[in-house]
Amino acid sequence: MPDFVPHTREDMDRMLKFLGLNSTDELFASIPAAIRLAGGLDLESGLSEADVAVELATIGAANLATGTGGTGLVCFAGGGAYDHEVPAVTRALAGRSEFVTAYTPYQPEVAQGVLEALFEYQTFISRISGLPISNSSLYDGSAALVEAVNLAVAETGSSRVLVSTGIHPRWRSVLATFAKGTGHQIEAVRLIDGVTDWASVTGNQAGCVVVGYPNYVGAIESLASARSLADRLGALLVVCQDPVSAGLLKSPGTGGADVVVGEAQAFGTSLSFGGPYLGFLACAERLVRRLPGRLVGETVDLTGKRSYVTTLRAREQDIRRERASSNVCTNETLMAVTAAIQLGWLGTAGIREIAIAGARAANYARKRFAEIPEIQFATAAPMFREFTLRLPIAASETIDLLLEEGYLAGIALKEGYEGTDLEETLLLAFTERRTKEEIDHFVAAVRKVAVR
Amino acid sequence: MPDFVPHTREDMDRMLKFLGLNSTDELFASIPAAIRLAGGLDLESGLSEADVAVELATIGAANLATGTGGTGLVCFAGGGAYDHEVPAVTRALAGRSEFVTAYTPYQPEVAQGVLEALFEYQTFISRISGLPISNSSLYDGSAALVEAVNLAVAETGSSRVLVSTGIHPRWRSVLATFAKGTGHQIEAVRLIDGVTDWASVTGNQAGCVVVGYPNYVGAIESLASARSLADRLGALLVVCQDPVSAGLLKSPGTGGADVVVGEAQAFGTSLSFGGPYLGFLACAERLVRRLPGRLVGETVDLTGKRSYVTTLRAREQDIRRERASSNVCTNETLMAVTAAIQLGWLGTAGIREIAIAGARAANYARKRFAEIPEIQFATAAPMFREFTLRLPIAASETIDLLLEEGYLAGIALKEGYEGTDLEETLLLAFTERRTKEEIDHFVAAVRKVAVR
Amino acid sequence: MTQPILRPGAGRASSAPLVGNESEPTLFEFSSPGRRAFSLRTTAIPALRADELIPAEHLRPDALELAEVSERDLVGHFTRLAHRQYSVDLGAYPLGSCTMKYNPKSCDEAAALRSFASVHPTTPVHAVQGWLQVLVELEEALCKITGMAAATLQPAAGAAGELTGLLLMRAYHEARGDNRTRVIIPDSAHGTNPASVTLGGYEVTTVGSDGRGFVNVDQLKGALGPDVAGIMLTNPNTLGLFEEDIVEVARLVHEVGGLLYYDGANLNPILGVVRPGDMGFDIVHMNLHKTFATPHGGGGPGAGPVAVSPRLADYLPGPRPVRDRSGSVGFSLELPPHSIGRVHSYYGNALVLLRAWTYIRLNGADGLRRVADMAVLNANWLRERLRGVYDFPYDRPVMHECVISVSTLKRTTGMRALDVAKRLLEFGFHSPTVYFPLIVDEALMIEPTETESPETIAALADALIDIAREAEREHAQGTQLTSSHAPTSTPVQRVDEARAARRLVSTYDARH
Amino acid sequence: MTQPILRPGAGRASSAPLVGNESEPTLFEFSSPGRRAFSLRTTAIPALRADELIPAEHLRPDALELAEVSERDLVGHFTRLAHRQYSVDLGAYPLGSCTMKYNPKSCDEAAALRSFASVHPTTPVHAVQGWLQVLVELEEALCKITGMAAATLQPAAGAAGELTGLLLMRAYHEARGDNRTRVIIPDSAHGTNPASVTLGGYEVTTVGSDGRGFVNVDQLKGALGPDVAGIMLTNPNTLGLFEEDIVEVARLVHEVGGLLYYDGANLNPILGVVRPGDMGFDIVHMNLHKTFATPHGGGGPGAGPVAVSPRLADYLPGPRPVRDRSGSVGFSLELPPHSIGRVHSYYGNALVLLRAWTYIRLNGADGLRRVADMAVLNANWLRERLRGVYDFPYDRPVMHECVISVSTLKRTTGMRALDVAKRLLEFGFHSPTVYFPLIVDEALMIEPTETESPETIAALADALIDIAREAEREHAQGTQLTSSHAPTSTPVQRVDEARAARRLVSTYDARH
Ligand SMILES: Cc1ncc(COP(=O)(O)O)c(C=O)c1O
Ligand SMILES: Cc1ncc(COP(=O)(O)O)c(C=O)c1O
Repeated sequence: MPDFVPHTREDMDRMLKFLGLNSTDELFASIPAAIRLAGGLDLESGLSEADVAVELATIGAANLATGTGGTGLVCFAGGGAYDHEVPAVTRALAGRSEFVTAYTPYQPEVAQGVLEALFEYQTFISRISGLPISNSSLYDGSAALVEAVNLAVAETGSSRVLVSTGIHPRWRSVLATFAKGTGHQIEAVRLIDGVTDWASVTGNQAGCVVVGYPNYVGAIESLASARSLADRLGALLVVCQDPVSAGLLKSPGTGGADVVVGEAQAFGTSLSFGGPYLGFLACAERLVRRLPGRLVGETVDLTGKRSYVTTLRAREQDIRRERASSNVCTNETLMAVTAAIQLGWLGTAGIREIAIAGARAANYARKRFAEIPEIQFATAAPMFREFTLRLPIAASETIDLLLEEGYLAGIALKEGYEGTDLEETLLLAFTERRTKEEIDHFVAAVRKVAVR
Repeated sequence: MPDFVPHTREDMDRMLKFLGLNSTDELFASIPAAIRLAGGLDLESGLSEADVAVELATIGAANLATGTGGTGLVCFAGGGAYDHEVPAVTRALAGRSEFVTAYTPYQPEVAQGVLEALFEYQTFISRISGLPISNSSLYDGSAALVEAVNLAVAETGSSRVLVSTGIHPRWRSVLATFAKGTGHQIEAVRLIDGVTDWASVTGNQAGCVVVGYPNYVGAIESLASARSLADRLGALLVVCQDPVSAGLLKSPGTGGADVVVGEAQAFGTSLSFGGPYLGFLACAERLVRRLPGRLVGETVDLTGKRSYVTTLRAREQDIRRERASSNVCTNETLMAVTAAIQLGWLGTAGIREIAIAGARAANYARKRFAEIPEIQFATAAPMFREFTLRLPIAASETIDLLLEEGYLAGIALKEGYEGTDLEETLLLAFTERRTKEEIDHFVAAVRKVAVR
Repeated sequence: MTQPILRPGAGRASSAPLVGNESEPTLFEFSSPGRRAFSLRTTAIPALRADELIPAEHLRPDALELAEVSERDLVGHFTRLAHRQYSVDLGAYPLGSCTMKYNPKSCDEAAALRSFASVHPTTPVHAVQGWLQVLVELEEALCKITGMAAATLQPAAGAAGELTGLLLMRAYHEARGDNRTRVIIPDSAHGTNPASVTLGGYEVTTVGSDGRGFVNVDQLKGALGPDVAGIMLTNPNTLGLFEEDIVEVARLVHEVGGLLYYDGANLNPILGVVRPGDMGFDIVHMNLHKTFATPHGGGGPGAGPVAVSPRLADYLPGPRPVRDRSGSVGFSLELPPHSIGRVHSYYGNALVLLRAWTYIRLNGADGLRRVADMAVLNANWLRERLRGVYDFPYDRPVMHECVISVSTLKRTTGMRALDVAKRLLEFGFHSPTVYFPLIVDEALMIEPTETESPETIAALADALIDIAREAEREHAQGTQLTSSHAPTSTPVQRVDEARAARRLVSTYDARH
Repeated sequence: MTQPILRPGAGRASSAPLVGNESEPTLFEFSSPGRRAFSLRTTAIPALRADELIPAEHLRPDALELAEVSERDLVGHFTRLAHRQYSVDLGAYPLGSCTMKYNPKSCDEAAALRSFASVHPTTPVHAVQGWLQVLVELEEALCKITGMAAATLQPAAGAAGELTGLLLMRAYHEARGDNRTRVIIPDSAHGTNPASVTLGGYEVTTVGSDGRGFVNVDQLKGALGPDVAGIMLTNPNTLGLFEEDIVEVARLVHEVGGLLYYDGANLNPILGVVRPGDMGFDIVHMNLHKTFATPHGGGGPGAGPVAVSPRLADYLPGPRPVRDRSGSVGFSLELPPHSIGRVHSYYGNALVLLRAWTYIRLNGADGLRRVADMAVLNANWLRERLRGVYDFPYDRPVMHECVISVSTLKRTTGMRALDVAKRLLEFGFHSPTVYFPLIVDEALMIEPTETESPETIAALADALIDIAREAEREHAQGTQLTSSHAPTSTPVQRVDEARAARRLVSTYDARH
């Protein structure tokens, strides 16, 4: 068993003696004997690092990981979790122990590294969202959405929340769960041909309107119509953005969003079985005092040297307690630093390149699928890099069958689409990592299993 | 194609203009036109990082790497290249870019990191070898042997070199190659039952006597007899030590060695298909001015603060040129730093533990093999953690057959043992990474393929 | 030292922190049009123009400008930033309530394993049996450690765990038609507790501490009633003291039908010693990123699983990984009958959970108990060395951390807790947590953790003593306290926090 | 800054370089009996005692004492050491003749691939086809780059390559019964060249340089004769100048039956521009660790392949990987008919070779040519900015590096090349190579490499100019030169080299 505790027997004895104690048990004298654990934990004994590595290799072999031809499943699944390129340089820099083993930058004098990286992250997110203020991370896309809705409700005083069904169905689930505490009234607004039917909304007030851009089923929604609905209802417009799309599409900020949130796993974080990911949240200047989470600001030190520090701290739970704008404390800083590195790697040309490469791959695949008469597209709305297919067999069955062919063949729409025409359609996503050869073989494989 | 050169078109133009040039071709005006390469290099175009990663994964799949059950070949091969435990901490620390991307510590003011780590490495090697002086690395075991022999010849003035056949056969080959330049007369001294037959040596002078400890075929040689031969011949005693054995065996320094050399790959360096490895060389105090390679010494800075610096530099090629003690310049510093980390991880208890674990595994396997009447041991000499088997079929065939069973079944003795009774015997090596289960299955597999 | 005479443009080059204390320019200042670091796979897909792919009205008219730097400058920049960042790997980090222990490097390698890290979260259940095994085994281990019946691994951090726990409390009461409105919290509680209570739709009732530093049981009795949904307690509390009346407190809360919530953010001192379940708690959240080997990453990620007693198990978030009962696969997903729903898009912060699994496997029962023993020994040993130098507001043996006060020194010398913290940086240690818990004046909350050696703890104590003596000496001499303007040897000196808030510049674009 | 008052014992704790400039104690000073970091596999092998395994007379009587530290202290120690170490990743490193370029991080990942890194070197040929493919393809690429016929990848560094090349030279001559005794080397040669010549069993004949900085052809003619085995040249030479008379030199040497050896340690400037083979060279060694993406590792490892013209191919070390002609496997091993034998135990520094293969794949023909173009552009641009400030001893356009001199400044101000180098550290740059080549007085040999941006080069030039101006100003004012005792802001100041040699302490044990 490895021992991560340095104390030798002599150390222990010497220290106990200094404290006037005879045993470590006496350290716990303040704990009533009746409730102390007799007999120790019911866990196995510790194993060596090598033993655990062998064990993990065995357990890991029972997972089908994504990869490129031969090395893993070729991934056509997305839905907020994308198979993007992560270069060695991102791994090397984000893995530096100074970033990995630091705490929240409470002492700016010795935390300029993390602070400046977060300042850069905030700048990137501000540009991507088209809004001037970005916090320095939230848990993931769903958490960012929840925070945005809380912010909007607090700002408008109205707890009516209109959520497009084009929002990630699991994020809608999470929103519904937390609404049980806050008491927000969440109303789902249906999709017609992949696009939100805002016209179906009645009433004349609301706290916020939430739309996806592009939405979960791949369609590029009109922000203008969401904006005018929000205006009519006195609501804030919250846009859930696929941040990769910003390489090609107008930014939600210019489209009238008050708050932009989303999942930024695409920027340097591995698929990770769903976490840790990176929620981002940007907002208009006037909303900054309601911003959830940490915010880094530029300032100077005693000598006038440029420095960074967490700022507007009075919003936060440790100071404002029950009246804080959010309860968030630990966030996803390391992923935000990772994103800053990855966005630095991509740069101006790279973000456009991965955006257009995804769009081209989707466009190419769509043309190939269009050649198969038995397969239909579930929507005709303009898309960015995702689309949905209606197949002769259920989407979930298709996915199971294609695992054996070496593909993660997308996501079967179910949860959140029960009873709609999208149920059991197959949502496909494309990134710059998909090649023509992979797509050609994939289309053939889909035909083989689904068209019988 | 990735571009590791930062210059933009505008940068280039601006810089060329400053130089009064119109094109980059003009930078090369001093190269006679007749010999300039027309048409560029006959190589393919560059590929992206991702493309190359995919290609390397494919090429790598054509290698059978070592590993533990299921993940690779279970390794019973040694012969200077051992499958020892390398913990995550060694990889993490030795991989720090400050160590990896530094040059030789020419400016000690900004190189205390590498210098202090090498000082620690030298201390470790000195204790392992039992001699007071260690240099800060050589290419590998064979290079260290060559340097030791050169040192001994220079010191004694005699170029007669007596080398036990128990020395690594490939190191003997390398020694023979370089002797063509130096003109040393290398004489091989035969083994009898695995142990050097020093009695067969005639004559009354020599420059050095070279013995393995333990030797290549696993036997623990008597240093006393080698020492008395050296004394008789006025030669230096050079011992090739398996440094792992120092956890259990007497150090060669106390056994009378003047110079101790060896391969220290065992301390934190992966098998690496044979390189880069780590040659070490330690010597007696009186020989320090003949020491090949860099040496780090302790000193103080202007303010009296403890500091480290490369020292006795006048031995080296950049200062002494054709009269230098060696031509070595670039060495294996990163592996020496790795070894310092790994030896820090092992510590006093760990070095003993890996030594005895290897010895126990070898002992256990030997007992298991002893149960198979068709299999004999090639020598009866006391062993540390390696021994040789004589099988009903050739060792090389055994190895080929066992690859398919998931084993790297040792090394077939050929080169360097032609015509001896050891030819086509199987040399097996054991480390702390071999389990009882692996050995049991291995013995059964050997019986299956070799005893028919 | 003589300051090198750097020209303005030189900031764009490679000023290294090792050999100077210049600011590191932002990535944007390194940017030069056309420079690039990225390269992508060769796909052979037809290179259609953007307007052939997407209707022109959706396309952005301009480029999205990020930064244009070479891989070399990217590496130089972030390496130099890293050299401006203190971290556990560099030295002791005794931030109270943060458990900044050393985390084994093998856990980093576990989290980097491709067979875990490259798995898409929607991969069908039968293709992620390895992952589900890890999650189920971790849940089981956490239940054994806390003495609870079942757990959810979904919450992404402690605060998310708290809110999840409060929603479980709410679901439990609502299921019995019981509409309760208040949750009790002691005044020493961590800030996330009251913030979570509000988000859980409850009102906070604060109870004070008694002279011993424990929940004031009399005040508690007064605060309890049929409208109390529950109480949130940290035990050991944020003073580092074990709530000795816990059994009584549990009885009182349960008597009025309330539930007991255990803020287990700092589980270090109770590992194998005592279990929240045995204290009477119904709900426990844990910060795996403190106790179980996830380095803090400069502020995250974390993982805040919530374990519950049997009567709350049916409300847990779901779907959740379980040992399959059908027998066709080893592990499957199950939605608890009265689940409150999802609190995370997928399974929680999976790679953090994998680290925790690995850490528990490495340590085992004995190792975890040793963590508790030495964490508590270190804290008490450190504290005892400071006796007579700093104030001990609640002077009792502590658990994993101690809270001392600079009150007297402030009165006698003018030195504040903040000054001590800042001065300590120059001795090569990170500062303790300052001004928390709120009930201690000029508080320094020190958590040495079990991974620091006695030599390190002794040096830390010596440094704190030196700082006190220095202030006394300087005050006696009538000179300005060194600590009042420390640190001066750090990459930057004390920063102007007020200015940062007054003139908010939170992006590079806002700078101009 | 005010120095923190550290007690002696505090050195054992976590003093961090970020926040102080204390020495870092050695690992031995952190050692405490019984502490440990290691853990090993559970093997279930009977735990016999040492004397049951090995005859007692061979067993050491005492324990081999290394150090006894926790994993935490190990990490703290080496992380703090790393923070005392300048590196390319931190900033520009313009050491002449060392090609301290930035190396792509993807090459690090290539070298860490288990399918390459975990292969035992004695694994049978048919089970290492991937490795052999890489080696053969690399050999082919290097031959194309140098214009040679075949190569050995065995030599572990440049110096080993030189000696290998000289043994090839010897074998070639000896095969023709031709016993030659001398090898010619210019006075500007790198120190390894003469040292290797001696080890190759030859005598060194030095020829001087002419006024242009080139090999003095007249002297060369005088030195040539039938006893000359060959000449070793660096081209561009160590002044950074291309030997314009190379074709004539080659003719002269070949005329007397000698061979031309090309020291290709610095191949950067000729990639895709000109090939040693086309210049008339017979033998070329390359330093893959300079040109082809192996970071220097603080002094190694490297790889020094040697490529040769057709007439020398049969003498190459072996066995060597080749494309198999039998067809049963793709690649096999072959011993050249007149092989000089092994110069390395296995295949050379294989993981370094894999990095080089990767780097060449990434760059391709165009990328490599761009390396040459920008390496040369940077060197010339830098040099031109320094005109008038430093001396230009051989004032001609240079290739990848330039050698300037501090001669005049030394005369006028007293500042030496060493002072400039030391002062430059405080500007955030590593120093150039000093006092080499030997034929230039007060030499600074500067190689910016292609991976540094113009902004960085400009800042470097500015710093060098500032240093000169500072010295002039200070000299005029009659004050002590700042550069004469620089650097003062580094982890240590100028060290006492004489003392290190006088009182040799090269191990911790020698300290006492
Ligand atoms: C006592 C206590 N409770 C709750 C939390 C909140 O946990 P987290 O930061 O993971 O949200 C913390 C950590 O900061 C804490 O120390
Ligand atoms: C010109 C020249 N030749 C030879 C060498 C020797 O190469 P190595 O250090 O790899 O032995 C070097 C490198 O230092 C060099 O610069």
